[in-house]
Amino acid sequence: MKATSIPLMGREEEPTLFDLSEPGRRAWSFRDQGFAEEWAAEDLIPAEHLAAEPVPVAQVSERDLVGHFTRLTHRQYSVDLGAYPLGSCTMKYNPKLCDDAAGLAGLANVHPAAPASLTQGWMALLSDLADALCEITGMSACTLQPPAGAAGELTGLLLMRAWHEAQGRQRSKVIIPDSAHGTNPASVTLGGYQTVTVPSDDRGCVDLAALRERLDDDVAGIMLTNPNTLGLFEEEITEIAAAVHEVGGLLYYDGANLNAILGVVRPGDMGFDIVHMNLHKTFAVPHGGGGPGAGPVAVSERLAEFLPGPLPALRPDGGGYEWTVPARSIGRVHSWHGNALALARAWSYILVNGGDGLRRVAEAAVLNANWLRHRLRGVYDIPFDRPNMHEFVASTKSLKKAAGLRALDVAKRLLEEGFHSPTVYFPLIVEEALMIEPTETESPQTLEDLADALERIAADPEDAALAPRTTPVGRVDEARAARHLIPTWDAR
Amino acid sequence: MKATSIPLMGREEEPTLFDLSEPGRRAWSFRDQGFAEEWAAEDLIPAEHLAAEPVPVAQVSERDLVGHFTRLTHRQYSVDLGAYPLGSCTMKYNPKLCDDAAGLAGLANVHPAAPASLTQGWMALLSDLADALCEITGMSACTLQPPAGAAGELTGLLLMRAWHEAQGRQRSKVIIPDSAHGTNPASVTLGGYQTVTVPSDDRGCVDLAALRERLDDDVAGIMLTNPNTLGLFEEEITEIAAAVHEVGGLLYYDGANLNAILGVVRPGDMGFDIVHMNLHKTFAVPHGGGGPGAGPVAVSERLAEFLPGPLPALRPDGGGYEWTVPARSIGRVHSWHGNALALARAWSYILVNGGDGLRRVAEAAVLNANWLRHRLRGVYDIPFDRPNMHEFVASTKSLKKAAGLRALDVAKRLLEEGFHSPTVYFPLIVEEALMIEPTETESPQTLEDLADALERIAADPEDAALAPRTTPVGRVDEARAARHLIPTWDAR
Amino acid sequence: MGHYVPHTDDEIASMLAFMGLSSLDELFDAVPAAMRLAAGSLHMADGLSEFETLDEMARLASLNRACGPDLVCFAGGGAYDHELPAAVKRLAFRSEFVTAYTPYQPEVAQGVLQTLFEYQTLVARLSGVEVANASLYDGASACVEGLNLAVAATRNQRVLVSAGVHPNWRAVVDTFAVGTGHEVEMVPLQDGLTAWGDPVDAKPASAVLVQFPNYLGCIEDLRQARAYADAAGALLVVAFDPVASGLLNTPGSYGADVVVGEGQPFGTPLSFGGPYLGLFACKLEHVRRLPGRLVGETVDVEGRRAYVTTLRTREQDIRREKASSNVCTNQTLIAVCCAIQLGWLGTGGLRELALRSARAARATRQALLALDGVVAHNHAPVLREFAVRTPLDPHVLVDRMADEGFLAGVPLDDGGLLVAATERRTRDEIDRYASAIEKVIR
Amino acid sequence: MGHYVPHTDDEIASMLAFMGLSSLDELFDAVPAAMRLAAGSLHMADGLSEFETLDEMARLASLNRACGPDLVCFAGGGAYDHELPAAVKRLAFRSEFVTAYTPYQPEVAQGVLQTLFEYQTLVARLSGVEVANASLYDGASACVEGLNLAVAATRNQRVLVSAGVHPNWRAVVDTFAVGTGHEVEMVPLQDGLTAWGDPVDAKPASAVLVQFPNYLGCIEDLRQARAYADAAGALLVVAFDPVASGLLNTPGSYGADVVVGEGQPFGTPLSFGGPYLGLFACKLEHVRRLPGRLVGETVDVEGRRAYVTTLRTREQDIRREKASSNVCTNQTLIAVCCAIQLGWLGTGGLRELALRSARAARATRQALLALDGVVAHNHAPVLREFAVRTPLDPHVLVDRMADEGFLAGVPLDDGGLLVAATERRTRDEIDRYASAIEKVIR
Ligand SMILES: Cc1ncc(COP(=O)(O)O)c(C=O)c1O
Ligand SMILES: Cc1ncc(COP(=O)(O)O)c(C=O)c1O
Repeated sequence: MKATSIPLMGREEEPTLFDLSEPGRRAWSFRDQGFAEEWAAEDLIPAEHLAAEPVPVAQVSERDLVGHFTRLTHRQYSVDLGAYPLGSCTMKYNPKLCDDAAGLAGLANVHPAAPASLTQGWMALLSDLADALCEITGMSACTLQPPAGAAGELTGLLLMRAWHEAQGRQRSKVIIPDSAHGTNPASVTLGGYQTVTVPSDDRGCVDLAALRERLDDDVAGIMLTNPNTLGLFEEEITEIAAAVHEVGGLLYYDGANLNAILGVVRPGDMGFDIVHMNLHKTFAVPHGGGGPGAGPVAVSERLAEFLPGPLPALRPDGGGYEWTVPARSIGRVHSWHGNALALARAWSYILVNGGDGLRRVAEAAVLNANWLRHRLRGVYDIPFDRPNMHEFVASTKSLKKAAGLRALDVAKRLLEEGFHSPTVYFPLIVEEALMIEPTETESPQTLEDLADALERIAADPEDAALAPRTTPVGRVDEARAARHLIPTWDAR
Repeated sequence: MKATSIPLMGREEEPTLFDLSEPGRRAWSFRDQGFAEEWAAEDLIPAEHLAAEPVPVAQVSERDLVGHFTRLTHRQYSVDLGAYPLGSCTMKYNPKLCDDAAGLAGLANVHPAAPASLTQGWMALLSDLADALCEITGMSACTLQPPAGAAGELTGLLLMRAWHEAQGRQRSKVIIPDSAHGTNPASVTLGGYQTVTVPSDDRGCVDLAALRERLDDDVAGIMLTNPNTLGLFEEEITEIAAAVHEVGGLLYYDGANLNAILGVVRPGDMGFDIVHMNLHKTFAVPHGGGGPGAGPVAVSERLAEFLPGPLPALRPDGGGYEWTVPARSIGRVHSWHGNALALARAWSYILVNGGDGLRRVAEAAVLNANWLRHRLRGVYDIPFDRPNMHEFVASTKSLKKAAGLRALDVAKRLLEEGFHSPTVYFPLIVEEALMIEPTETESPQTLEDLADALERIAADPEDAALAPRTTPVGRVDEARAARHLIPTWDAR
Repeated sequence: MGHYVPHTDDEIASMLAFMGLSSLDELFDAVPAAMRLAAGSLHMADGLSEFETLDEMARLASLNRACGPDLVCFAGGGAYDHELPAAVKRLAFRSEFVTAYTPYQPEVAQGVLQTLFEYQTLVARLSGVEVANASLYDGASACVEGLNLAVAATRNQRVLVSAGVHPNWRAVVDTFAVGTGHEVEMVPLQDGLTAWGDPVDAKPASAVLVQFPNYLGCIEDLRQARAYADAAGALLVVAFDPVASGLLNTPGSYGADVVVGEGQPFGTPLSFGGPYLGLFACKLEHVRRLPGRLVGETVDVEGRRAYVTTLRTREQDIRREKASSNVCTNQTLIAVCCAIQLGWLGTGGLRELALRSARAARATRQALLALDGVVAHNHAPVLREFAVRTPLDPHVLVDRMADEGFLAGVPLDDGGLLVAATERRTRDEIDRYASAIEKVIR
Repeated sequence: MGHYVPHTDDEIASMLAFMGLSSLDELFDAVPAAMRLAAGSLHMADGLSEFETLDEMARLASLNRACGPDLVCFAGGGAYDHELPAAVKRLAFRSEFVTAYTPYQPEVAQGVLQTLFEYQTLVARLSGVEVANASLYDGASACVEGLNLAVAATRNQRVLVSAGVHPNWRAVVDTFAVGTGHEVEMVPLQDGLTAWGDPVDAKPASAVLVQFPNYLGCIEDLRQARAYADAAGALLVVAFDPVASGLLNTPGSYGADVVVGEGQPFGTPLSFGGPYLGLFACKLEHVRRLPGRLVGETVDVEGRRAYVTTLRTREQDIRREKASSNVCTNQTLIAVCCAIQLGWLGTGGLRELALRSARAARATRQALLALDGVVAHNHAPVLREFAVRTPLDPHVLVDRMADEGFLAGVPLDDGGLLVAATERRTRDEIDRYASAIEKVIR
């Protein structure tokens, strides 16, 4: 119960809910249902199914429940507390308006199996959102079911498979660059394909010659992130698309980096056939400590008939929306209609920004990242020091050699400076990588502060090795966690 | 912008809104009003009134606004973070349910000057609440207008004055005990009376003999807190009431300590004529860092006709509620109907607890305070070591003499232990007072932790003198603040 | 019974045993038996679940007609229907702000203290005087405290109050004057503005209280008020609408000594009239008479900037019967809302807010005056609120207009109707409003 | 244009100048000119103010009929109308939980990490197996991952899926089986329960997937399922309703190897179906095949207890194409809601929740079966959901019942109606519901 667990007053451990538990204590209360017959459990459930003992949960008062979780929030950094330049994650500020929008009872209290006649508002919203995402990506049709980026990838790969099968062919390989995010190869496997890796060239982009070598009629397609995970735009995208299409392959667009190009260039216009978006990156759905997100998948005309269903569509008779299933649908990919409230947040974000605002988002995101790269020149290695998009990758390679400064030390030391760390050790092709994505919502002043902090850190590598010292806990023993696994309180 | 200002990551200062301001930056946006004629300021306002320059406010983005105030909350202790045994303040847990109740649009968006026909729900709520407060205090009628305890006191004193005047007499003195809260004498002055102090006896209660000496026909009444600010029940209350009434005086009940006696004994039954309640203490209206509260005043039958108006009352024709003004009303004491949303919170608190629950509140509050007094015996001085009510007063008098431990040191050192401090140096009649009110919502485990912490502190007075060292700022230079006044950023 | 007392029966028993007691009742042995209630004596229902409680509250709420799309608000009169951005609500409702007490231990209260410091800075800027306190209850109490300060400063009990001051605030001034003994004299209006009379005839007084813009929405001439106050040897106390400072000269710029007001327009919903926010600011020379809390900047033992409540010797807990005021609990959380809302508005947004409100008021006024039978109440300049006269009793009009989906305004005692418009009101709403008025007065 | 980009024009100009650029467009020079859009090319409206945006969202919301007093919910089928206490919403919506990323830096993410550790503990307890992950997307994805684990563990592609598993979940299993190559065989129901057939005839399989209680609300006999799985050499994968663990034996107590499920009933509103919460737990022996994140307890450099994501070598960012799953972003915030809601319920509240739901279901069932023309769909034991047959097509019935103020249930493909009741449903609502059914089927 002691509040010393909050850094505001002390730095002790916070007990768990189970440590706080006292037999007989409670927070719950329920309404009087007004039953005359107060059936006992035995009257309702056959004896063989009835648990002899209730499952132990925890027994705390509402007061202690509130104290506990409020204290835990004081041990947690977040965008609302400060900058979060975590590359590839697009940790932009999430407008509070979107919270209000998603909190509307008329959205939040709708049953997913209610008939279409009762859910016209939701269907209109989903349909409007799908249209907007198509417009933004240059695609023809869109499913909102996938609940995150990885789910979108797998959906996309199954669409790819369905399309090839419809063409009457079996293909077994999907190409991904060596800079790709881990979900890409993992999804390829789940999609029933083999991963073929294409190396990056010395400019950090897909090595076109190497790609051509790998292309044959067993290639189902390629998954690309553009700008890629180095923050670089694949300048030869037109050539890549032509080459892949030539062998009958499809181009899959991993939309994790879509923030960079909103309103500036569209995957569809680059030649992509399938696009997933991470609404929890580009469209300001808050990350929630690791989700929920939303990973809609949009496709070009020729793939539309394979999309998962049901999809909301205007009835031909003009009588509102109805659910339709595309002719050759691959089937459902979500229990219901996707992460609906996250989709509602994204729709409100699109409305408030508008077409003009979305382009401004991309411009400012790219401006910030480039400015920061310029600013950090000479301080850290910048392996690919040319105009980047919304993020760039720095490295401590030289500093490590010279003074032992690892990317990890920078990350930990930066916490003391009041910033979340960049993404480290990704993409894998850069040694001691620091992947920095400031996002458009950070001001020039914040960037300046961040750059100053990074400069200070580079200047004192020994100190960085000791960090962090001012956080609720110091460096955490990750090896021990894996070696001596304690995944639950009961395993202590 | 740097989040190092939060104790989670560092302990630096948080810049002010004005330090974060950048010309031209903004968070605001407004709807398109759709006016074809876009009148300029000059078209609307006579030139002589128009400001030449806009008043400087601050210019920040929504992102920085959110970051700034979120970080500030990490520098702020609160009930939701832990125990707050601040004597006389009844810092109980505020059920979250009451937040939801007060947030209902049907309550929050009602205009105070709307006609009664549009505000029947509010009038019913206020009327129900007033009735309940009368029942709880044993009174006949109640005004909900006073926005805090002190405002209630002044209202009560004006009622006292009006009543005396109605009896055709002028009186000039009001008696208060030496243990009274500072608002009591301050209100007496504003009520146009002179304060006469009656000393406490060696049992910590009103010295009945001394009181009798002070009673004469110039005494308008007496203001008492019962249990008093030492947490002791005035056992001779019947005798006190008789004596005051005998000289034609009235008894005023300062309800700050009502939490102790809910459902157990009523001020009306003790002989009081006028009662104020602090809904922000007893009825769980959260303190808001210093308000808003609500300080309704309930009176006995004979004083009802003097109450401030308007009051909601059922129409004789049964057609709902109407506003009525008592026959000889002293007039309004608030711009509108009091702190209405705070009143709504209190009403929801009363509903959820019910008559049975309110008594349980008092029992547990008194149980906790007595247990803690027992537990701290021998650790601190307990000047009046006999059964107390919801709070008790300890003292470091002996420890100060022996080892220099002041009440202030205990307060500061306790912060490091993760608890808010008790009220110190009040009531004034106890040297080095520590006034401890655990409230009913703290569990026995929390009390045990608190007692342990207080024990540790008593054992190491030297260490206590150095505290607090783990808080966002250390001991604050109060003298300098007064000597070198900086009340605004512009005065820096 | 509620569910917020954590003690289990076993715990109660063992705590009692620790003290040598055997029942909870014994805890109350100090209470004379004759007056003690048996358990269950209160005539009150038993406690409900949280959900039933909320249902009952929702039922009560449903008996009101709240302002919104179904009752578009053209009423003001001291309570205004401004936009409330999501960020402001989310921030101000963080539980650290909501569930803290008055910042008695500054080391763990820098959040509230710094916010109040920023609030004071903002209120001082809007007022145009040097110092502001950390809040009072509402507009009315701020007026009362303003007069009290003036009386204390001048040792003259005579206070002059413009009839243009909000009638409820004047009523509260009158109520409390009975205790303090102030002699309140009302100065009448003439065509919407206070008719001070010739300063040459001014008799000594402690205070001149005027509202800016006044209750009728009219922009008072503060130079005249200042001149009259000077002639009377009085302090000029201006009760201002802080929104006005987005466009108009501040009260301080006219030489106001004390600036009071109602802070509701910044960040507080209509709330059936409370909790609102009493604004209080004054010239630095009066700071030792300032009522209520004042936050000042200082340093901690290690020299770090820190904030603390200061000049506490003015206050009741120290000065007791000689305190500058009896106020203790104030409206801190509403001051927090106000500071955050002003931060959201910023310099540009505040001006836009005032300008858009003024535009909407102008459009509404034009639309009404174009109607047959509607005439101006007065001819003084206005900001975002104005009065008209219609052929109908204003109470009847307001009732009928509710059926049309509008809160038409606030009826005036003289038969007029007070109409306000804010930045929320659109051309479309205004047109529909005027049409509805036309219909109901026909 | 939105208002969330903080840069002023001056700032943009000076940042560009710092880089030797003169326009924002130049930032995109790497993009081939042929595909670059001119500003304003998107066929999208310009940005709105926050308030207009919320108005539009409210307009959309108003086109739905949400469950509540005007549409009392008797529908379940995987989405249940439970009470949501205020405390849970307030806590889970604190911005530290809402706006954090996956806890990559444990030193500043102990809040999320410890909450997930508590969540894992709770899910493991309710499941009755030793370890639970930090969440998956929803019930369907949890089923898919459960089967994937079983296939990987047994190296057999054949999976048996009870026809009593939620049809949407089965559909998702089928969709993803195309990629993984699982051979999905459906095992039919007989009078509400899975008809496994004689274990003696069981052919080798990797997994037996059964829902508990199943989609029709019927309480499956997990001993039979276990026996059949054993005979087939398969893992027993149970898709459970976590509310059931308030009264029934846990899946783990029957020997389930993997326990999956939908966590929506704990702390998540109906939300039109998402975000919900995929529960995933398994025996410790399978922990190295666990999909998704796992939080473990450890210590920091100073020996203080600390939490961290662990066994990360299972995950896609390290293991890439050989990862146990592709999941990255999961549903952490919903897991946080679930943990807090379970904390609020506690041991006693969970049991009460299940019991009161079961009582309401019993009362509803009795009331319906008393009606002329309504008959039982099957005769298996149920917890809080059951199916009936009425003379009316269930879709027509649901439509007509909406006019009566009820969401009557979920239509079944076989013409039945699936009806659920929770602790929220009262005698009065049930009586009114039954009367309305009587009316519409008449
Ligand atoms: C480049 C890239 N691709 C894919 C993903 C996976 O998206 P999600 O986490 O939404 O499943 C991420 C997420 O970090 C990413 O950065
Ligand atoms: C005993 C006592 N009386 C009166 C008051 C004044 O109440 P308020 O702060 O609500 O004005 C207090 C507040 O602390 C108090 O403790």
